[in-house]
Amino acid sequence: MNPAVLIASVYVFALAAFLGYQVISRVPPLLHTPLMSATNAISGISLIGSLVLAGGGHSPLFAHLLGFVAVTAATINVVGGFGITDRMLKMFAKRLPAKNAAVNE
Amino acid sequence: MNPAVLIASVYVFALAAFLGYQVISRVPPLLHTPLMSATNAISGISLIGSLVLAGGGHSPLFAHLLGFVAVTAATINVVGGFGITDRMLKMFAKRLPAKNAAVNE
Amino acid sequence: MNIESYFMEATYLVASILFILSLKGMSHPETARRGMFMAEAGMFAAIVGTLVGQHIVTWVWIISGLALGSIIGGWMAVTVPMTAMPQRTALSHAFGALAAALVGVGEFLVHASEMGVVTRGALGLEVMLGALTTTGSLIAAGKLQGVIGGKPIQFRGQNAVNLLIGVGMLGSFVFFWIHPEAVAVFYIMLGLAFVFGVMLVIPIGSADMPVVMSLLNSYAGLAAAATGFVLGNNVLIIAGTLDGFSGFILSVLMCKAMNRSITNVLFGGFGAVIAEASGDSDGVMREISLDDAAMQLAFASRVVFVPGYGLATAQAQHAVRELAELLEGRGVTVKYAIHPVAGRMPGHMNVLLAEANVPYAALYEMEQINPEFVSTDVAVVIGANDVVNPDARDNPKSLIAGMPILEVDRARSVIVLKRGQGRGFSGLENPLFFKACTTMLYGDARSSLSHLAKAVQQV
Amino acid sequence: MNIESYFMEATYLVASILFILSLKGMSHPETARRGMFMAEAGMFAAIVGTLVGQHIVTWVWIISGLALGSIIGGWMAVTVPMTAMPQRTALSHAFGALAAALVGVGEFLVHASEMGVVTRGALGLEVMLGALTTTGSLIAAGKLQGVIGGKPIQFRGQNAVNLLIGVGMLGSFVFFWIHPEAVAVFYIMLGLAFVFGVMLVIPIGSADMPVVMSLLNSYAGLAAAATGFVLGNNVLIIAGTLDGFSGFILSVLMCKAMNRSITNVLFGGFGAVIAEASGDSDGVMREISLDDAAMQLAFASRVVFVPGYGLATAQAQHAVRELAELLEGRGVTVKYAIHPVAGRMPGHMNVLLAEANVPYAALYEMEQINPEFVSTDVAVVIGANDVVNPDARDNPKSLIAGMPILEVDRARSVIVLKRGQGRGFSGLENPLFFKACTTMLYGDARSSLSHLAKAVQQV
Ligand SMILES: NC(=O)c1ccc[n+]([C@@H]2O[C@H](COP(=O)([O-])OP(=O)(O)OC[C@H]3O[C@@H](n4cnc5c(N)ncnc54)[C@H](OP(=O)(O)O)[C@@H]3O)[C@@H](O)[C@H]2O)c1
Ligand SMILES: NC(=O)c1ccc[n+]([C@@H]2O[C@H](COP(=O)([O-])OP(=O)(O)OC[C@H]3O[C@@H](n4cnc5c(N)ncnc54)[C@H](OP(=O)(O)O)[C@@H]3O)[C@@H](O)[C@H]2O)c1
Repeated sequence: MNPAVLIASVYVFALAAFLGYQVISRVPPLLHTPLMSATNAISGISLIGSLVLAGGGHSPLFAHLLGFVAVTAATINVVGGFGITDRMLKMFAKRLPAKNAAVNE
Repeated sequence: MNPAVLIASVYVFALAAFLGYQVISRVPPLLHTPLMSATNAISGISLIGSLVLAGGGHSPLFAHLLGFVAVTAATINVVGGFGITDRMLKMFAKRLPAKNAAVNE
Repeated sequence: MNIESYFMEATYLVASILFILSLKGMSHPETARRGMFMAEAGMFAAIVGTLVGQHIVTWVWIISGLALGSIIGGWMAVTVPMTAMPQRTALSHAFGALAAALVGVGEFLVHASEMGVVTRGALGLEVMLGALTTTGSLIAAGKLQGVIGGKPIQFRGQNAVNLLIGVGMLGSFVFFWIHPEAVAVFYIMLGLAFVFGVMLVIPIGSADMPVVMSLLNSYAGLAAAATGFVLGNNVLIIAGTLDGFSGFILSVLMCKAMNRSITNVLFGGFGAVIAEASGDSDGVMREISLDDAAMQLAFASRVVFVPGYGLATAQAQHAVRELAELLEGRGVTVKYAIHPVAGRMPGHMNVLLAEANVPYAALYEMEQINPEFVSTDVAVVIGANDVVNPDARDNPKSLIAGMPILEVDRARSVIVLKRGQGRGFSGLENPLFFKACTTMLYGDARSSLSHLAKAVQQV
Repeated sequence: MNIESYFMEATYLVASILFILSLKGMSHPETARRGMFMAEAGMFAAIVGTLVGQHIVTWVWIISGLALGSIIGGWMAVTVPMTAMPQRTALSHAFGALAAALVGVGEFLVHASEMGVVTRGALGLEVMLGALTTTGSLIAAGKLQGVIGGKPIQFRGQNAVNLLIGVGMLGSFVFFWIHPEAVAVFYIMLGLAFVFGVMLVIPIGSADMPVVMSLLNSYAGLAAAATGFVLGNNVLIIAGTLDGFSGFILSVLMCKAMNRSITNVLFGGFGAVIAEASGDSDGVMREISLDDAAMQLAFASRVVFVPGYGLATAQAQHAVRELAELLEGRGVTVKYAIHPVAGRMPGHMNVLLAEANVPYAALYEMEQINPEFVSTDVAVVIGANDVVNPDARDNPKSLIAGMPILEVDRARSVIVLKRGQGRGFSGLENPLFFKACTTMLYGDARSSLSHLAKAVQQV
């Protein structure tokens, strides 16, 4: 990897870490369970790496097969994770009319 | 500029913008004046560009001169800005024994 | 770079921003769902961008993988009962981590020879973290589901064995880093990482699984971030880092609420030690009849429900809401006291009670409700144990000394709903059950609650 | 890359992190100063890193520039009286922006031929923003200092002229972007940007300068960020972006507190319009003698001081603290009511009162103190005007209608300290002064306050 790109990646990592800390420390305990499954779903982003492995050129068949398994696994992670999160949040959403009360949580 | 580096720079910019928003929106009004002069001092970071211009190789004399003016101006910004901020904050610091009261501001 | 690549890069940037916004949305229940849609949109954008911008030659594997994964994932999401959330999340973890590990192996197969030092290091990390998270999460899911015994599994010399495996794994990592041509060493590392994941989680009691899961979540995120370094892909770095941090912060929060250190959770074999340490208590546990309990509730003016893990296992969330509504109909003020680590996941009680349509306004956090117990007529403890253990406050020698608790023992009268003499997560005896103000109503929480409701109706 | 470059890059990363941490420190007065040290350390690290890692051939210009700049900057910081903070900050701005513009010109001189499209675009932005911020900040400083007339300077066709200059500037920017060999156009752009900065700020009244300054701060930050893109330097991008955002957020906050839009501030020529719009008021302003005022204060049980811009111009912060201490010695409860835009900078009153050692605990924000005015015996308005104008609340046709105010007119009695019939920043008449509960104590705020203190001692 080009050193300039590497350095930039380090910056991206550092900034994302700060931002993650800032954003996540503001999530109320009420939403910790959904948060856990939501970030789990987001970490399924390695799906995009799997896609390239499964369908990219110049790779041996074995790599395609690995890619297929990876795509399947990552998709389970993404679809399952978002689905579970959504089901949980739907429950919270039902209770939303009690607007201001929510701030107490 | 190498496209990968450019893209990474855009990410750095976007993340810094988010982070800036998060961090700065938490500064209490009490500290807005020092914040203004502190960020002003930090923006004097263009000093590091000036240094290269003033002392770098392969440049015409005119560029060196420009660099000299730029270094002077940026240093005024940095030293003046931090100095002013520090004087302001020193005043606040004097009052620190009244710890918890500060949270009310 | 051609136009397709620019499009792809643009979708990645958009996805990164959407992921950040979605986590910001999580700071409030009202915006949480919109936040999730953003994250989903971001994921979708990134997938489309990848398919457009990358040089894809065969579609068959991609399409079948996406289809199969969607079916399994969708099925997992739709069928999961609320009480099985923790293990499903753990399972979902395992799959995500597996994908990260496999992508690493694939990269290794295709590009090993051209890799620079940094990339190779990141690749090693990715594969290692991915593999150990996969097996670790599987074990965690198994323990939570009860497929694998929940007790910490420990044996003599365990720490030595673990150390050996860990050192072996790291050693092969370093060796591979220096000698990229040593293909076998790479696979040895992979294998050891799989084994290491198992060994890490096996000795931890099922009650500590939430912390472990959070940590594994964090590892999965870091594996994704490492993948980002390998592929030079910023959206992977950002999403992975966000995930890594969220997992880490949550585990720290949980440990704080339990007043324990992370090292203690990971290496303490907590449950095991305590099983021996539980002392005997003087005094007797007094049982209360259903009718007496119903009478007390019906004529109280302030009642506080204190749900715990037992509420989750008994799936009693609807039953408690029905009882509460009956009481409210009689003019009783009903509140719910939510301890931050009640149950087995952070926010566990909130999710369950939300499912049962309990209004937010009735839920009170520990700091809010504790001062109110003195003026409470009846505190009803529903399958909670450790979170109401007064020893944590009164007995500095207790293993959970210092853990903040719900001070139900300040209430005029306490009714405890549990099945028998079972201990809680910590395995400690709870002196609350022997206090003069406390009476026990034995039985499964759900049936006890619905019987109570019937009895209240007849008062 | 050699070892020096790695060292440099490491210092840049450290500096970026320190800058972020320093702004985080600003979220609390207790950590603010430590935050500043971090920022200073970051700046120092970045400078050292640059000198080590870049290929420096001549040191004479660098050393003389650093020395000269430190002397001037240090002198500026040490000699500035607290009341002149705003103009000094503006001046400091001007220098920073000038540096950014010059670096851009230098880059252009040295590397113009090798630049890619994106870099050239960033370079143009940098030079343009830098140049217009330089002259704009100078004008702002001049207006705040009173060197240049504070009144908005407006003439017929001004907007057309400004538009012309702006379009000319942007036009040459685009031309240069497409035709990098057009050196002359680059310099035309530079010149027009300098002129545009002047034209932008000249028509704005000095009272609106804080908003303008914040915006210029934001521009200076963006110029630095653009420099970062030109040089491929992440610390510049990060520091510049943070600065850009802070300026932007502060100007939005100020506009909100004044209930005006940013466009209105920038193009409204607010002060000018209003000078005509001020209506006459019925009723009379009743003067109060020093002794009567002192008597009222001495025998009150609750007094609230309401400082405004007049406190700053009169430098009366110490006098008010002394009076307050005297009253407290007599058992009077004294509070200070701080309006978010009292004075001429956000947080202006806080800085002044902190300088005079007024304890934090005695300062109350608008939302906190407004409900307390009904139970206040005497509200003492010290050189404040607009922030206590009840028209903003009562008269929907008022130019400042909707601006949140300190509701002093709810107090039992109001004493207003000002020099005469002078209007406030908005140029509007203030009906408060004509109310039955209000009495006026004319004179410079500082001398009025110290006379009051003497009189109170003699009660
Ligand atoms: N929430 C988190 O994030 C988290 C994370 C890690 C650890 N923990 C730990 O988990 C514990 C949570 O405390 P807790 O008070 O909620 O639970 P607990 O201490 O584990 O106690 C649960 C109680 O519920 C009873 N129970 C089980 N099934 C039941 C049923 N079907 N009906 C009625 N009662 C039933 C059990 O007694 P019987 O067997 O007699 O019925 C048991 O005493 C804490 O120690 C905490 O540190 C929580
Ligand atoms: N703080 C910010 O960030 C900010 C930013 C932009 C705009 N503004 C605007 O500035 C205004 C601030 O309101 P404000 O109530 O603080 O001030 P103001 O409305 O400007 O009124 C100041 C008053 O102080 C009196 N005064 C001046 N010098 C004095 C002296 N030496 N001794 C005694 N009195 C003196 C003046 O009357 P005499 O001439 O009769 O003495 C004048 O009526 C608001 O309209 C706000 O929107 C504030």
